[in-house]
This record gives sequence, C-alpha cells and structure tokens, in this order.
Amino acid sequence: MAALLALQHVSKTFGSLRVIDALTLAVGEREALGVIGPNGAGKTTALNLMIGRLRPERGAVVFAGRDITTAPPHARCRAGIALTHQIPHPFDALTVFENVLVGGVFGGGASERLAYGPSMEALELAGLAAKANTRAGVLTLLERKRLELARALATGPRVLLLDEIAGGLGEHEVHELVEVIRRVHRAGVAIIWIEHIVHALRSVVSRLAVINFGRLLVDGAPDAVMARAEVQRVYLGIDVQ
Amino acid sequence: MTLLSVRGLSAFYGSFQALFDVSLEAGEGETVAVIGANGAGKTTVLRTIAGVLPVPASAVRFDGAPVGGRPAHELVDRGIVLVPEGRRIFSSLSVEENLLVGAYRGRPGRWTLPRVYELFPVLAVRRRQPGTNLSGGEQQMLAIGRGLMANPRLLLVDEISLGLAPLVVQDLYRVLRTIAGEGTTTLVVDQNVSQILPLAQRVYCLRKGAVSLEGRPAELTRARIAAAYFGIGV
Amino acid sequence: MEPAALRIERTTRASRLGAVGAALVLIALVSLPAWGDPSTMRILVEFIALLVLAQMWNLLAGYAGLVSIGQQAYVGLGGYALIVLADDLGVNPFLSVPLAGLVAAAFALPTAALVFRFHGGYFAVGTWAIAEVYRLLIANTPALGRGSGRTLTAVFPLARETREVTTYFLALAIGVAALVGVYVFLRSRYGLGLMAIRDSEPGSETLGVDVFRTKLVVYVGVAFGTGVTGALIYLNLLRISPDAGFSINWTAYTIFIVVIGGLGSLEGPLIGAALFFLVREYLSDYGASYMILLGTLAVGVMLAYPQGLWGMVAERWDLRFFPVGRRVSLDPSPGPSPQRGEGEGA
Amino acid sequence: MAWVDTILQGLLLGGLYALFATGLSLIFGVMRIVNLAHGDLSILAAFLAVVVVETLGLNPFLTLILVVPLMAGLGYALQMLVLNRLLGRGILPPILVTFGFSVIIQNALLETFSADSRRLNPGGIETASLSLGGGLAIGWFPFITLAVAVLILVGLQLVISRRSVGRAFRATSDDQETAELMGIDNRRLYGLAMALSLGIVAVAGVFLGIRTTFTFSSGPDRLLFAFEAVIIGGLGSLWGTLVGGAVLGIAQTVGAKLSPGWGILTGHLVFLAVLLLRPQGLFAKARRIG
Repeated sequence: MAALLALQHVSKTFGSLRVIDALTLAVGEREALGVIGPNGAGKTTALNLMIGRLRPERGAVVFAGRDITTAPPHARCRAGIALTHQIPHPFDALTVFENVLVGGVFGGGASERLAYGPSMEALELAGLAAKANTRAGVLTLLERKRLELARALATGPRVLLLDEIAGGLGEHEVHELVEVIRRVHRAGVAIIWIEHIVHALRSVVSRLAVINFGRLLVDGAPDAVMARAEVQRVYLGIDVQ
Repeated sequence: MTLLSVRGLSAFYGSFQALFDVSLEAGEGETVAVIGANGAGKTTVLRTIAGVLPVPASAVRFDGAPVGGRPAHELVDRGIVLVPEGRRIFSSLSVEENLLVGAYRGRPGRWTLPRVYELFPVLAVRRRQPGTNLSGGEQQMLAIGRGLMANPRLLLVDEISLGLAPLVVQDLYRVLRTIAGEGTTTLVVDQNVSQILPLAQRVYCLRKGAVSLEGRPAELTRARIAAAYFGIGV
Repeated sequence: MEPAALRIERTTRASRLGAVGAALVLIALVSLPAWGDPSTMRILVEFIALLVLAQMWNLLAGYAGLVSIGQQAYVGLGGYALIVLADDLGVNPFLSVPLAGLVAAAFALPTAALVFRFHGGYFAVGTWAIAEVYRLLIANTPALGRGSGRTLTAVFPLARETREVTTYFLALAIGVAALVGVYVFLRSRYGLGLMAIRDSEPGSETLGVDVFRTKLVVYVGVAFGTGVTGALIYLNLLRISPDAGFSINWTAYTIFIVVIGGLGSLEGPLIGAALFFLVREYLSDYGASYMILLGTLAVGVMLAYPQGLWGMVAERWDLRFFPVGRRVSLDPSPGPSPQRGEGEGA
Repeated sequence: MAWVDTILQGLLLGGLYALFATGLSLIFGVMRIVNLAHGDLSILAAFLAVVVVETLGLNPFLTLILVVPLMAGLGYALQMLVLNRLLGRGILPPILVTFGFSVIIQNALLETFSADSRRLNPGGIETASLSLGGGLAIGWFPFITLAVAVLILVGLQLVISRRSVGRAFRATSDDQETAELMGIDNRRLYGLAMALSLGIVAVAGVFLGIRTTFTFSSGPDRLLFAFEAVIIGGLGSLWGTLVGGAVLGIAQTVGAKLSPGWGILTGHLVFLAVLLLRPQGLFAKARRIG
C-alpha cells in the first residue's frame, strides 16, 4: 500500500530533550492506524509534526507523494489532512453549525453556500445536528469531542488524525464515537488514531504502532502487537505474570 | 492518625466535571498510591489538594482543618507540596536556584540544601547548570528535591515515572522509600503499578473521575486492579 | 445521498426592526440639509468620523485581536494625503477622500511587516512608535509645511454652503459604507474565519483558516477605512498639523468609545459614540476633567463589565440589531435524536 | 572632536533611557504586561518632585527620598487593587486599562499643574562640566545620571540573580503556576515588581526633570524611548537594555546634530532598522529577565 501520509526519519527536540527520535510512521490510503505509547512518549508531538504546527529538525513529512515538511497547518488542512484536538478548541461564541461551517468553507475550499450541505452532513454524522444552533461554548465534553470530529470531517479530509478523542469519556460515549469513526473510515478516509483506550482502538484499526521515547517500538497487527511482552510492560506498566 | 482527608470531592474545568464524589485518606507517615489510566482524574485530585482548582473548603481537610480551595502558597505554609506532572523545572534557574525556590516560604524542617544534595548526589555535581539541561530522570529528582526544600508534611508526587527508563524509575522509588522513612506522608500518582504497590500502605484506583477500587495492597489482586484500571479486561 | 432540506436564517426580529430603524434614520439624515442648520451638519460629520474610527478599531482589536494604539498614524496620513492630492496634484478634493484611504492602506503594508513582529502589549507600543515616526517624518518635510502643517486650499473657490453640504453627504456615504461594509464583511465567510480566529487560533488553523493572512487583510483594510476618515476629518476642519493629525487622542477617543460601548459587536461602537458625544456636549467645557472622566469610565467598564454596555444589554435580552450569525432552520424532525443514516461521504 | 563629544553626550543620555527601559522590561518579564502608563508615571514622579521642592525647599536630588517610596507605594497599590484583577483575562484588558491610566494621569497633571513646562533646579550642577582634556568635556550631571543608572542596573541584577525575591521573579516568569505551587504568592509578587518598577521610574523621572524641561504630556515619549531601548537591546537582557539605551541616545544626539528636528526621529529610525535587521535585538538572551 502506497503511503498517504508519512513521517520519514523525523527528529524533534525541545531544549535538550529529544521528543521524537528518527521516527518513521506512515498510513496508507484508506488505512486505519492506531498509535499507542505511554504518556510523554511523543505521540502528540508526532501528530503536531504531521499537521504542521511543529517542524522537525531532521527528516521529512510527505503527503500524497508531496514533501510538506515546511507547509503551514492551514495549507495541510486544505490539502486533506484534518485533526481533532485532544483538548477541544471550539469557537465558543459561534454556533455549532458555524463551527463546522468554518471547516467546510476554509478547509473544504467551498463557497459558503456550497459548504452548507456538507457541513450539515458532517454534523449529522457526528450526531450533533440537533445542537446546530447552540453556542459551542456551552457544550459538554462529549459534544465538544463530537464537534471536533464534525469540523474535521467538514474539511473533506483524505486522512483524519484523532488525538485521544475517547479520553475522558464514558464507556457508552466511547462506543458511540467508535461507531462514527468506523463509518468515516468505511467512507474511504484514512485514519491515524492516538488513544489510550486500547479496546476502542482495536475495534477500528487494522494496524497498531507503539511509540516509546520518541521511537517506534513495534508496528503490526493489533492482536500480535498487544501480545508482545515488552508492549504490556512499557505501555501498561504491569508485569505480566 | 489521619493527616489528609478528602470527602465527597467533585471538581470541574469550566462546565466539564473531572471528579465525581472522590473520597480518600492518608494517615500521618503513610505512603498512598493513586493509580488509574490516563484521564482518570489522578492529576486533578492532586491539583485540587494543592490548591490549584477551586473546591469547597470542607472537601479537603488537612491536619483537622478545612483547607479546600485555599491558595497554593497558604497550603505550602501548612506543609502541602505538589511535585507536578512533567517536572516543570524553571528553565532560567540553575539546579541550585530551583531548589532554593522550593524553600521560598522558609518553612522550617529537616530538609536543607546539603541534605537534598546528600539524597541526590547528581544534583550537587550539576548545581550550577540550568535545571532544564538535566536528563528526564535527573529533572524528576530535581523536582522532588525542590518539593522537599519546602519541608512538606504531605508530599504529592504526580506521575513520578512518566517517560522515564526502568532503571531510573527504580532509583526514584528508592528515594521515595527514604523520604517515607523520614516520616513524610506521601501521595504518589503513577501508572506504573508494579513499582508503587510494594511501597504503599493504601491504594486508590481512579476511573473516569471516581474511585473504582481502594484498599491495602495486600488485599488487592492483579486481576482486581486490572479490572478497576481499565473497566474491562485488556 | 440527498442534500438535507436546509434553510439558513440570517435575520432576527430585532434585525428587521433594526433595518427599518436604520432606514428611517438614514432618511432623516439625508434630508437634514433641507431642514437642519450648518452647525448640526458639522457636528454630525464629527460624529460619523468618530463612529467610523471606532468601527475600524473594533474590527481590529475586537475581532482580529490586534490591539493597536497607533491608529492615529492613518488618521494623519489620510489627512495629509487629502491635502497633497487636492492641493498639490489637483485631484477633486471630495474624490481625494477615498483615494486618501488607498494611500493609508499603501503605508499599512510595510508598517504591518514591522509591527506584526510584536505581540500583545509590545504590538500596541510598536504601532504607537511607528505613528510617531510618521508624525516626525512629516513634521520634517518642508513641502508638507513642517511642524505648522498645511491648509486645504482646493475647496476655497467653492461656496461655503456647497462645501458644507457636499462634505456632509460624503460623510454620510462614508458612514453608511463603513457600517454596511463591516457588517457585510462580518457576515461573509471572511468574517466567519475572523471570528474563528478570535475564539481559537489553534482551532482555526487546523480547519484551513490562514491566520496570518486574515489578520493582515484586516489590518490593511482598517488602515484604509481609518485613512478615509482622516481625510474626511480634515476636509471638515480644513487645516492639519502633524501634532493634531497624529495625535494619540484620536486613538484614545476611539478606544474609550469602543470599550464603553462594547467590544466585538457593531452595536457597541454606535452606543459608545453616542454616549461620547453626549458627554462631550455637556462636559467639554471642563477640558481635562472630561478626559479624566472618560478614562475612568473606560477603566471601570473594563474592570467590571468587560463586554461593555451593549454586551450587557445583548446578553440580558438576547438582542442583536446587526446579527452576523447563522441559524439553521431544520425540518421538523421526529424525536430529539437526529437522523444519522445518511450522508456517509463526509 | 565635535563628533566624539556628540557621541559621548548620547552615551550619557543612554543611561537615562536605560533607567526608563529597565522598569518597563521588569514588568513585562515578570507578568507579561506592557504598562502603557509607564512614561506618564515617570512624569508624575517629576511633578511630585516639583511639589516637594516647592513646599519643603529640598534640593531636587533629595526629593528622591520621598518620591521614590511614594511611587513604589503607588505601584504596589495599583497592582494589588486594579491590575491583579485583570489576571487571566487575556492580553486586551491590561493594555486598555494601562492606556486608560496614561490618559487619566496626563489630564490630571494638566488640570493640576497647567500646561506650563517645568524644570527641577538642583543649583548649578546641571551646567557644571568636567574636562576630559583634548577639548572634550562632559557635564557632571549627565555623568552622574549614567553612574546612577549603572548602579541601579547592577543593584537590580544582584537582586534578580542573588535574592530570593529575584529567583521568585524568574521562576514566575518561567512558569507561573508551578511558582505558585512552590509557595510564591504571585499577586503579592506582582505588587512588588510594580513597586520596584515605579521606584526605578521615579528616579528616571526626577533625573529627566533636572536634565530638561517637561510638561504634562512628556510621558508618552518616555514610554516609546523605553520600549525602543528594550527592543534594541534585546528582550529580557538588563545589560542589553543599557546598550539599547546608549544606542538610542547616541542616535538621537547624532541626529539632532545633523539637523535640529531630526534627533528623536533618528532614534526611531535606528530602532526600526534594528527591528528589521535583527528583530531579536542586539543582545537577546534565552532567559527573559536577569
């Protein structure tokens, strides 16, 4: 499978701390990749390198065959890379519908009128249509997460990056979100999903990568990866007896 | 006797509720472990006790007095000190200056600069260097040393082994044992269950902002911890 | 997949009321020369000038987060551009007013290249410093009359009444254009992007909004509007000097108007400007005390009601005369949970 | 020789500018606020000195004994009563509130002291000069100003690098929340920083009043010079600030010598040139204060 979005041997340091160390990570067209690893392993930094909020000191970021290492976030979004933030960043004073419309108009590159339809569809897909006229500032956490998802979808992405979207949600809520993500994936969108809630991840992704100390520890089929002793030790901190 | 008593604690970030009716206790001189998955609310519990988040006064009692929601500096005066997640070393201060900031309130007690250096010899060697030039493990030692300089009665340590290599983590736990041996009450948050359990006299497992399991380590089996940790099996 | 039956409402009852009210006010204003006296027209020109300055600064600070205290640069540049265009280059003085705005915008581009290196408080002082540079450059230019300034002579051949009435209509046109322009801009997709940036820059850039470019466009556009207003002010006053044209007071008045009226809305500056004029009519005889009072009022509002007078009203009664939002009018759908079977191709 | 003299005068003037700049950058370093009333507060100090001279008949230099504590107290009160209420509310409120203060102070000075220009007269020292030989002479007063500026900078540097409160300033500047967790009461600390800043500004204001005439509206220029010295020198470097003040001072005196109207303008243009060519300033440091 040809890589759609790839980090190629990228390194990133903050001060004296190397957070990402010659990391290579790629997702193919229509593929769903899960990324796990302990806190501080560099997962969120890896995502920020993909969306262009950070630039690597070494290595390249490639999307659909083009080197995008120096492209700014808005350009990457318009090219088809969308992100849902771990901590939602709603536009508080705008309505839910307007929040999504921002994605449809700027990320999707449509005129406002043409973006109305897709924006509403994204809202419906994320299960927020009933709240379309609510000010985003008053949403609950689950609704904010849904809004992040709807806004990202409205940009018409080819690859969707999910940063701990299930974090802080209840079991039932996670289940609902998983359903939405599966549907997005079935529609042909590639997915990179960083998550701590492994069982949620496993119900969507076909491949799992484990990052530790900014490096790739293992990469492969989810069951095989989770069965490896070093993964259990590193990630869960529980010695398997 | 009970030094810290948290009763029916609920905490919010804006409209988002992070903690639901959490209760926990720490006896004088005990080591208490708080475990749980990411986002379970462990850090929030510590930050609430340390006075970063507003809560009703009665929700947190320290040495018998209601102290919930008091400003952090007042709690430091009373002897509650937090070693924050991610170390948070002051980048424009040297190692020694970081330690001295820990002693800002001048609370009297056993811990002095020489004694902290005795506990962490590597800090003495690198005392003149910028604090952020240290490795991750050394930074964690510095953060703990900085907390000790405040002469705490209750030391809260958040995510002590976060992002650190196993050998370094073992070192840190040796130090924790020493600190506990001095009679300082500690409340330690860690995802690394296997290290912390042997040290603790009490364990609280959090899940989704509520206590999902509590007890003495000896009473708890791996299976019960795993169930409380993840909700369902891995 | 079939497109959902979607209707987007962009008006409210208050806004229809507002439109009727605005039309009535406009009719009254247009007919004023027929029944009002020249002094009323002069005061209205001043009022409109301050209102436009306030709307421009509100767009800059309240929406784009660019808290400039150097907008007097563009008032002065606009005023001097008017005199150079009309007196030195022989352009029709009334036509020179909008052209002066273009001159101000042309200066805004290199200015932005410098001040955009600063953020927050240092951006504020930086814009002030550059306004001073423009003032001193002009004060040292013999052709511009140095420190004593210049008088607009191109309008002398005109009859006084003709000049005053034309100036008045020009002011009216500028006022209407500014209000309508800002309103249309805020309602457009660009306004949507700007409000997204105001609420969250990280959120907007990852949804495809070009934050830097948007801010630059607003900065240059606001310089244009401010420059036009500067030219209007000196078409009315006929005489400009560097100290007057580049006076920090232009920005001080503007900030007080917007802060007291309410930052981040179209109604706020309107209310603020009206209040400002009321206070001025009664208290300007007291000179400095009047500025002390306004300053204290603005500081007090900032401390106690950061959303300003209009913000309080709007929140309390959910009132928007100039709504920029979009309400989705959904077909009556069964039950609280929306249908989610359709539209998979996101 | 005339040029050497000009540059020397500019250098000495730079000492005064460094004083204005130090107070400004201290506040920005500790709490990330730019105090837009900074210049007007220095002029307020100069007027206070005028009042003290007129009522007590003190020498202007001696007024510092009263003016410095008064201004420091005013700074503490201003921070505790007003500015601390704006913490955590974004960048806009502090800018607008301090700008409001700027306008209020200017107009209150106009109301109280009229628009007449004033000057503090220390009794001859402002015109006395010290011959350096070779036709060069420097004024005693500018020399004293520079010496005082250097002394204050050294003192401040010592406080910031050695004293507990200085460490607290730097710690708060790095990471305010963690500083609070270590027991630093940030509101009180901000009050102290503002008191220190206005104490320094009081010295600068009184020296300005001895050096030259001033009016109620002299404040904004002081703010701009301070800002330019800070940016030229590089944010957060105290010694850079001294160099920034010197560069600005030399630019102004050299400009004024070329053409009388070009003094201040040349200073502004040098500032713009530095901003364009070396936006991080001449002496930018990683650390933000100290």
